[in-house]
Amino acid sequence: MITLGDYLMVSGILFAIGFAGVMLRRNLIIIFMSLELMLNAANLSLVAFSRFRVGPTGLPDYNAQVFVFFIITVAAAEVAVGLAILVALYRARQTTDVKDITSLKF
Amino acid sequence: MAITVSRPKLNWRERLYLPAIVAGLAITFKHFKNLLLGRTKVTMQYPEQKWDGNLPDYYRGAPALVRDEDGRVRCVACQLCEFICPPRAIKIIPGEIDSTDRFAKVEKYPEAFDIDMIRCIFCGMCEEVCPEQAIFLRKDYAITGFTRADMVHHKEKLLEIGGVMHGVVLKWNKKK
Amino acid sequence: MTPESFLIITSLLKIVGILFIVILPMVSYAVYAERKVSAAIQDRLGPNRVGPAGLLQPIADMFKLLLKEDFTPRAANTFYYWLAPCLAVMPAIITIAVVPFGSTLFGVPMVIADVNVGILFVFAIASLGVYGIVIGGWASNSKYPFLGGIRSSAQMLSYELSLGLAVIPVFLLVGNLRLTSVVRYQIEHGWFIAPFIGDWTNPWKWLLTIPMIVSFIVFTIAIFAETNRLPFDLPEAEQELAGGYNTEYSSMKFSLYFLGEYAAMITGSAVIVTLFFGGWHLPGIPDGSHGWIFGLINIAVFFAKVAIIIFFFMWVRWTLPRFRYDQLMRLGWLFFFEIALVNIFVVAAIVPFIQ
Amino acid sequence: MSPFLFWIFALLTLIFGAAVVINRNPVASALSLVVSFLGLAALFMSLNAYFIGIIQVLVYAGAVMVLFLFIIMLLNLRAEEARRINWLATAGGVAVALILLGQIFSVISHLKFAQNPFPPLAGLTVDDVRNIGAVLFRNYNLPFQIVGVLVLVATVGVVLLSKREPR
Repeated sequence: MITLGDYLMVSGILFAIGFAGVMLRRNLIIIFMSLELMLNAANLSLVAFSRFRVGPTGLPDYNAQVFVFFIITVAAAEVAVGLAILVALYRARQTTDVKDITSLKF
Repeated sequence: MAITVSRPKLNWRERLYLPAIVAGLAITFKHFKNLLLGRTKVTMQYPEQKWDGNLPDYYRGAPALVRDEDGRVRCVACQLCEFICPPRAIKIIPGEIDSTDRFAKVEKYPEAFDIDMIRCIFCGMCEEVCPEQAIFLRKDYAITGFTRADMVHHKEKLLEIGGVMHGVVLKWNKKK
Repeated sequence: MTPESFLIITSLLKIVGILFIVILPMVSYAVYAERKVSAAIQDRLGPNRVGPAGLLQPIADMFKLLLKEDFTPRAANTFYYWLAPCLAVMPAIITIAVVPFGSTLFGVPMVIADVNVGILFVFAIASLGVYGIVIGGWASNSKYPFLGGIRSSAQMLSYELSLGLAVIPVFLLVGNLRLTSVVRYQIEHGWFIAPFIGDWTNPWKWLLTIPMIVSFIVFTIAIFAETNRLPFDLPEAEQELAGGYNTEYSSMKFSLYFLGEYAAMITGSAVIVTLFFGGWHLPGIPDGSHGWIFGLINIAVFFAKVAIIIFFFMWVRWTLPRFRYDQLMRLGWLFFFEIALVNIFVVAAIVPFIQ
Repeated sequence: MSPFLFWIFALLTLIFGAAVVINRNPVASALSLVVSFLGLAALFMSLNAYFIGIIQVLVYAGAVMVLFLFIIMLLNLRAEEARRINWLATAGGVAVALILLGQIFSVISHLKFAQNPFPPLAGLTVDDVRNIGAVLFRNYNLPFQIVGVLVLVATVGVVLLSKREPR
């Protein structure tokens, strides 16, 4: 029997993987992907909770799913802006390594 | 000097492009329909239909050696064709004619006469240059073989294609 | 037999039947039809050597491709080089799962999975089709395939917008995203390409026809772009990119790309038929609940309609020249995107008067 | 949803999620992320959230990751050269991630209600597209419009950012 706890565990491990990616990798684009992984781990928890809180009408709690919808929308916008910044940065510096981008001004 | 091409100004109907696209579709559909109805003349269906009957007399096909009315090989192995041949497809080994022979006066005949049909370009130079009118370009054009050796026409093959040529100059028969 | 096992067995039968009896032969004969149609348009006869009228040509082609040398360039990234052709075929075939290809046969609905996110499923899976091309172009490690891959990723992203927006008018009228409900709505209210049929006196239905046709045109053109068919086949432009993303591919891997393109075309046509041409419905023919013979006729009607749309695809391919890349982008972003948006508002304004 | 399928998709998500972090080649990372997202979408569908699951595929796998791949290929990012790994920093990073994981685990294992099975739904199939739409447009109308403005702002921002400066 799969319980809410199992889903939360998967979500937690996924979040930790994303967190490790942000901590360990120096390539900006990989860091960015790890951020997406963390966002999606949060989404999994939200959907699992939504399915767990079934109301008196026998329907899941759609507030959480609407929240996930917002997260996905905003994440898509974030990716577009983030990648545009990355391209601008690459044009200026020819690198995507965070170690080479330490100054605030260039 | 750079030439500036002035582009035509399009009106709104042309700028919409849709009428032009529909007109193009109509043209292609007309062709499609006509072919289905059998109104279009299509190209000849080669292996079933052939040019054979319709080939003009000046057609330059595979070169061939001819015999005269007496059955003598007209070639006297002068090797002019071998020298003129642009792709060097012809190879002749001349041989003496025995003095007891009826045509001993001719002196030479081709012991071997090979034309490599892989190299031959059907230019007709050999026919032009031949002083004896012994080599002619015939109407064969489908020459095939599985090996390179198959594609070399030997003397027997060339004579077989050529056959007997009547009514040309017969200078060797009159004498002797 | 329990309902669950009955469901599983009928689903498997439907998957096997639709895939191996209809889609795959249709794909190989679409290639044959393409050659015949192009030949007819160019006043030629096309393949006519293998079998009567060349009907066995696809089989000969298959043997030829199977027996060709399967060449992998040394500089290629081998794993992704092998993976990419599979990725190119899969999405196109998976998409057919949600399309209703018939009414019912012996009481079993003729759709593999009637999910409530039907059209979103189609878009989601179709958008995965770009990976096969992008990865193939990248893994070949060669200039022209790489350019083809880059082009295709930008092109697919751009045209997915107008693809998604163009069908919203249809679902404004239907009220949910199930493709079976789209077909049912069209049976009751007339096909979306001509909603006035059967309701001749209603002026609003006549008014609705204009935005529906605009919607159909935008959707069809976006499908052309998504399946890399000719006016938009820039990822594989032979003349500029030497074959584009599949330049380095040979043998069965190349033919997988080739089949993937045609499978995508068939599923795209199936979606067009379902959304705008009434799916399996033909006026005057009852559905499968009146006898199994009508169920079979419904399926035949559906695939006949698909075949007509595929002919249209080929017809356009052999008529129009290829776009330039900047023209393609301008057309997608500055033209179809806006038309589809305005179209949604127009239909939304008409909808209250229809119901 | 059978436990078998759940574990298959959960493992798919986690293994390919880890592959995103481990892979040196950015293209391989991006493709691993696509597979991870597909597994995640399957998990969403196992929770009867079909709309969210399909949106996940449509937006993330279909659009966002294609954008990632496009940028990686456009910038021609190669696999990082194997530079000397700073073992101390790596160990530190892994340790911090493990500590976080431990904390999450301990919290979840202390949740008593998390061990209960999922309550049954009203029917086998719930039209969740319609229900989400109703909740979204009735209860969250203003946030929805604000998100719309946000996306517009992001679009304008991206156009400005990616414009080359005139020289």
